[in-house]
Amino acid sequence: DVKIGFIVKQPEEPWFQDEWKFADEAAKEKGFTLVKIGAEDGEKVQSAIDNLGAQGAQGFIVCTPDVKLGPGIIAKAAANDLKLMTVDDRLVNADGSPIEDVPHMGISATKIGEAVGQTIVEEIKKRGWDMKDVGAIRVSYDQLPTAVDRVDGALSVLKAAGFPEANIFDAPQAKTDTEAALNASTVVLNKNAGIKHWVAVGLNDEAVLGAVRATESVGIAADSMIGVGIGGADSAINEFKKPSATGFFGTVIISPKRHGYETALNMYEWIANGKEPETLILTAGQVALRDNYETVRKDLGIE
Amino acid sequence: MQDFLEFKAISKGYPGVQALADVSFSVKKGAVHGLMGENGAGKSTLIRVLSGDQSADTGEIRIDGQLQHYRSVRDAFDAGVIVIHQELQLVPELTVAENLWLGRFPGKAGVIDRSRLVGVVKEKLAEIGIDIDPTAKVASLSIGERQMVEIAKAVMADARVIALDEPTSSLSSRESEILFTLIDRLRAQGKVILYVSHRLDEIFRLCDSLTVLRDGKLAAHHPEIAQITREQIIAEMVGREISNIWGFRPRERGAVRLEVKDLAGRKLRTPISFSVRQGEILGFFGLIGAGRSEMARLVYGADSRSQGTVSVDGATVTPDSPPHSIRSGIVLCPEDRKFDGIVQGRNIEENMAISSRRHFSPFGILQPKKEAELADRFIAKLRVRTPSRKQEIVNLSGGNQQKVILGRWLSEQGVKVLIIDEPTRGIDVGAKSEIYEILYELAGQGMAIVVISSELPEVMGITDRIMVMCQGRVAADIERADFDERRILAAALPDVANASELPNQQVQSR
Amino acid sequence: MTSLKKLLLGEQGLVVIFAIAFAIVALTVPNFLTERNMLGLLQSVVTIGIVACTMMFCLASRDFDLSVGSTVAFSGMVAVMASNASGSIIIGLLAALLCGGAVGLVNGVVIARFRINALITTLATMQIVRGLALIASDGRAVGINDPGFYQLALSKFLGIPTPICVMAVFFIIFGFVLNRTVFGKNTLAIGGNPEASRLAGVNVSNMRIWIFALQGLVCAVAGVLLASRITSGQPNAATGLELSVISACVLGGVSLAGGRAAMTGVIVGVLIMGIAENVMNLLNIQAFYQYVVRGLILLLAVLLDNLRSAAAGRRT
Amino acid sequence: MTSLKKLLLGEQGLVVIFAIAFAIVALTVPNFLTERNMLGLLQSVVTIGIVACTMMFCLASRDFDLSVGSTVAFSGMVAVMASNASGSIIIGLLAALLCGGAVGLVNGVVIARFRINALITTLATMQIVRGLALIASDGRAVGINDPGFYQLALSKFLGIPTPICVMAVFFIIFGFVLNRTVFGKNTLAIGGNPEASRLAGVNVSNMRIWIFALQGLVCAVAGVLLASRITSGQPNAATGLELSVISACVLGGVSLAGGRAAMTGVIVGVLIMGIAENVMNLLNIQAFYQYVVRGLILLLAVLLDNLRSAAAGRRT
Ligand SMILES: Nc1ncnc2c1ncn2[C@@H]1O[C@H](COP(=O)(O)OP(=O)(O)OP(=O)(O)O)[C@@H](O)[C@H]1O
Ligand SMILES: Nc1ncnc2c1ncn2[C@@H]1O[C@H](COP(=O)(O)OP(=O)(O)OP(=O)(O)O)[C@@H](O)[C@H]1O
Ligand SMILES: [Mg+2]
Ligand SMILES: [Mg+2]
Repeated sequence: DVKIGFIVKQPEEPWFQDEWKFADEAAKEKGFTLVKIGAEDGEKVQSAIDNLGAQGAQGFIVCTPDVKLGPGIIAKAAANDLKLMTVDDRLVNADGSPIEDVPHMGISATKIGEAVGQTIVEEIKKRGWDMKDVGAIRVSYDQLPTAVDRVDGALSVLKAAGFPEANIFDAPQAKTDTEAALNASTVVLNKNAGIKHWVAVGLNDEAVLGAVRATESVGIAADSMIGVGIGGADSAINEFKKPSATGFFGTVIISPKRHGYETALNMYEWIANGKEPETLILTAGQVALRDNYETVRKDLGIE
Repeated sequence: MQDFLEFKAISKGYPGVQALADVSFSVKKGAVHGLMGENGAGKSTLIRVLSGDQSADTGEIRIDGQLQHYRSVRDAFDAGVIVIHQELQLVPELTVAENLWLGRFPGKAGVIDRSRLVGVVKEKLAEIGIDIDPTAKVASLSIGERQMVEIAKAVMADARVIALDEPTSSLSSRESEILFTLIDRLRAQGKVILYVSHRLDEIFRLCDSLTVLRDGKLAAHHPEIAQITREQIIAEMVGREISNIWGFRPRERGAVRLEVKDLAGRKLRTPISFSVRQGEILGFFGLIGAGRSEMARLVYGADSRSQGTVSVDGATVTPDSPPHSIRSGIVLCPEDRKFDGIVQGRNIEENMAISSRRHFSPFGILQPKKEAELADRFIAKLRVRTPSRKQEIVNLSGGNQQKVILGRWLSEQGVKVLIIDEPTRGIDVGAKSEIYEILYELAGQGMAIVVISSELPEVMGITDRIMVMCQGRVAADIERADFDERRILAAALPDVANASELPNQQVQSR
Repeated sequence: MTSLKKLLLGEQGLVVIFAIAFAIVALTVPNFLTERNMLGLLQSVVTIGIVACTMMFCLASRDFDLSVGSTVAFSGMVAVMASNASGSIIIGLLAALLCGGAVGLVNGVVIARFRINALITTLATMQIVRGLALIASDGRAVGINDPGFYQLALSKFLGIPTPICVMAVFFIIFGFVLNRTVFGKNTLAIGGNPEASRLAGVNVSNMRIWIFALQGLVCAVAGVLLASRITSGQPNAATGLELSVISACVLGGVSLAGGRAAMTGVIVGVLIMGIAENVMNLLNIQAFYQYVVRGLILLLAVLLDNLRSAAAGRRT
Repeated sequence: MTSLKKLLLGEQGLVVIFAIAFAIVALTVPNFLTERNMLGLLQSVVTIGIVACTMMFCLASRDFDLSVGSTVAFSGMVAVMASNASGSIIIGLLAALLCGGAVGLVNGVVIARFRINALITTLATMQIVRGLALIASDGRAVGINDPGFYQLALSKFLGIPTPICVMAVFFIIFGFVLNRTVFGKNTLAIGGNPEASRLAGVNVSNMRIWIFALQGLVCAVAGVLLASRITSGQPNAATGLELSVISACVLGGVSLAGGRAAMTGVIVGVLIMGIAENVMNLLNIQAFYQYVVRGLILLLAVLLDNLRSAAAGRRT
């Protein structure tokens, strides 16, 4: 019988919970065993792979805590005679070039960021704000490369649309939770009390939410704030469900369904029927707003 | 008068030790009852059982005819029992007043009544003649003062039974007198007092009746103290006769070994100079707070010096730190065994070998056999009562701990100067004479020995020369031929008129 | 000693040093001393400040609590879920207090009755409680249905946001409890010398249980306020809170060896932590350098305090 | 006492309990007792195991080191960057040892000479060193150029992967140092009573500096092995390592109050941590429940050990 491992970097995150959930669906359909392991750092990934090998799994899918772990993961997988696929984040070599021969399904962090930026730019124009009067909060968590790529992607679109660089303010989070983002954003808002309109970008929904909460606490009205998050899980949906609109304007939903279900299925096919998966599948994020998030989610096959 | 406090067939065992075995005796109301015995005989254990801190394996306690079933210290307190333990039980971070009220703070609804807190303590301290500020933090007091605070606990609560476990071991004669007057007063009020001490003088001075314990068993019970002699008690305790505890033997004195010149430090501002010859035993006497321990710590380098030099056999010891002193041949056996002496969590063997092991550990690698030999030798020599050398030191009785610390320094090699601060604090008569023997032997080999003691008979009994300290200065330097109790005491007592003119008063700087 | 030196090195030395540092920052950092920034700063330390009140007791009694972060997250979750389910904010609040208190009680009982090392026990409950929070919510943030709940954090009292007021009230209450009540003195006594306290008839194990239970309750309050501020219960909230709170306390002169604590010190410690973050963000210091600066400030603050107590000749 | 009871509650009780638990796990959990799994398990505890060796000394001398995780990450980074730059693995190794040792030395000097609380000092260096690692690498992992570097981790000695051998050698060395050398005995003495040890001629502050410096060096070794295993230097590696290592030590009977430590205990503690993780993954326990189980195992292990020492009548 077939046994497939699914290793993710942040098991507590709703995103990975969903990936696992959809992978489980595939397992039920095809009747294979799915072993889910959380591995927060390089060392844990190593032991997780050993563990899978010991259990007699034939292959595994991994979302690595760091793309530079590539050579190590490949070596470990080979040592344990396991087939390897990656999801979300693509492995790279020591020199930073992607490792092409490991099948990968993912979405580029920069692309997601750009979708965020695009949404914000459009909404600024719609509201008729002058870019010079708008401040941007960059809720940053720079020790996480994905976070840097996402945020920079968003800001590059803003800048290209003529957003003045001087109006972008860094709000470094000490941790990746809402409270930290809230505290950091509050400082930015208080430092620039003169600016009336704000936009916010961040690593995920929680980070942008922090910025939105900060505007509320200093008394900036919801229609003077455009926050666009990334993720589209419950944190974002809770915002949309609130009786009146908040500064949390929208979110870029990325679908855990394909990432979870399809990768698991492909791995199964590879093991059971020797059908090699495509080496690169890129999925897209979709923007969801307060009034259309339910349809977007249905489109993506979530719920 | 009837028996007020009764112990019936009390037994208590620890792993490897039967601390108490079938002990029964009783004490009358309004009596001070002495409790004696060698180190480890079970005195403190009996008192702990009385205080509710430990429960006896078998046996019962009756107070005023009533059987006591207490399970905690609190229950014992409610039954009218208060105990002053052998080791100081104070919280250094709290004030004197707070320590005295601890466990039963005055006030309503959990809010402390601060005026009563300080007021009552002030009254009681004044009443018994203790001059300590109730709002001072205990951490800022000297050991002697702490002991007085501990004793003040006895009068804070209105207890029926008061037990004192070696209360005078860190007191000098003046403070002891205060305690004795206090005990006389309590006796007059009809309290029952259990009094543990190794000092026979005190026992005869205070007690109405006496019990002697030996190896956890009742060795003798004397309802009337007037009918027995010292020799009899010693024999009952130790199981052999000791005719003369001091056993002083004069020796040849050689060249100067230890030379201290103009030594001063933060707690001892007046510079001190003295020297000790080979084979000489020099005594330091003084009241509590006279600065003897501070002097010793400065010589040893335990505290840093502000000026002065120390030299051994003409070679100056630098810098001033314990490892350097030890290498130059100076060792110090400290006075406060709990904080400066024993290493908790370690066994007897390790506590003894801690310093001397470097002599027989090539490249820092231990030789367990040699350590074991050393430990066994000194356990036997100092008569340490323990099931084995592997016993953790905290499980030893107070006096036995002191012996282990002594063993640590007596086993050190290449010692030229031995400074012992209160060498026999809490040590039984039998072991005391052994220790004096060892001191004479070491001196006979040419060592220079400095003995600090608050017991006048002891300093007069074993030293060749006495330096009397008073308020941080040397007040007198007396040769054995001129020893005179009154002269020594007079020198030790601060002259109030002169003292106010002194630039640096230890007492005020506190 | 000159009088300046006396002031600096005296009992209130930390406060004086802090006041000087505050004045320097206020004069040199633009936008620092504005009403908005001050309120923002105070709001950012609400969680740390509230939890530090009871952590002070915990440390003063020679204990240690690593589970506070998890408890804050868990009770925040419970408050949101219970109030969503029942439709009543009060019930949500009570449920949170109940859960927080229960966690604290379990900590206390395990530590005091079964005599298990506090570090290990609270490290274990830290994980267990975080696990429960994740299980209860399936790892997802839970939104608040009743807008009245987030008014808790947005409402003001005399112009000052409610969370800040709550923190101030806690400071006052626990300052009083520490210095003026039997509970406070017994806590210090237990920390200073557990053996002596026991022999004096203080019920040491009950005291410890109470302190932990109180800590749990206070964490619940902090958790409810946090949930209200971020308008949702988040199972991942407040990670690492324990170390921040303990640092704030130690900065404020609370001794890890027990027996020494003062409310003013803890307040100053909490503020130092908040100001450091705030100023670094105001000055736009890069994220990676912030780590270094944070560490240096921590070192500097204790170093100053140590110089002070060394000069005061206090035995440590 | 029957002889079974004696065995369980004796000095080696923890080891016996562990052996029983191991046997049960081996019999009930499929795939557990295979050579592959055993080697995988041992590799997974290499970092914790190596660092625990010196952490044991640190705790035994009544100190505390929170900076180990950062130091491991930092020295791993340094090793990779230096060997990439110089083209020589040896130079990378030396650079890592130098940096690790330097961090430890700074900790030691600040703690022992300036008498600053160890918790705060190492909390500060933990942040500073993590910051340095992030600054040096700009927050991104640095790949290894020379494949010889990852051979370090992949190579085998007598069929056993080198990292495991290194760990075993460390266990033996430090076990010997603790029990059979003056250094070890002095460490324990300092932990038991620092003042008494000082008066007994132990150079307490030098000893503490040495212990911290040693800890830094050992962290560097762990960092190099880790970098080699994960084939890159990662500035975010080994976060939270400090708590795992301290838990493993405390589980193994090392007293946080100082003065008590044993190498066998620490090894058992490390293995318990590793086995718990391993078995949970083998049994496919859900991530959220893993938190709870991890906490419960921690509690259970100390509880058992406590029952043992209570029965042995040891005074705590
Ligand atoms: N917790 C314990 N564990 C093991 N043995 C103990 C413990 N407490 C006391 N003992 C032993 O019980 C015996 C009696 O001790 P105790 O303290 O009562 O002696 P003591 O008569 O007070 O002696 P001293 O004059 O030295 O104070 C000693 O042998 C001691 O080692
Ligand atoms: N903890 C302390 N803090 C500040 N000063 C102290 C402290 N302990 C002692 N002193 C000072 O040192 C002086 C001497 O103290 P101490 O009572 O130990 O003297 P001593 O001569 O050794 O007496 P004894 O040996 O009988 O205890 C005191 O007068 C006091 O001023
Ligand atoms: Mg005794
Ligand atoms: Mg003295």
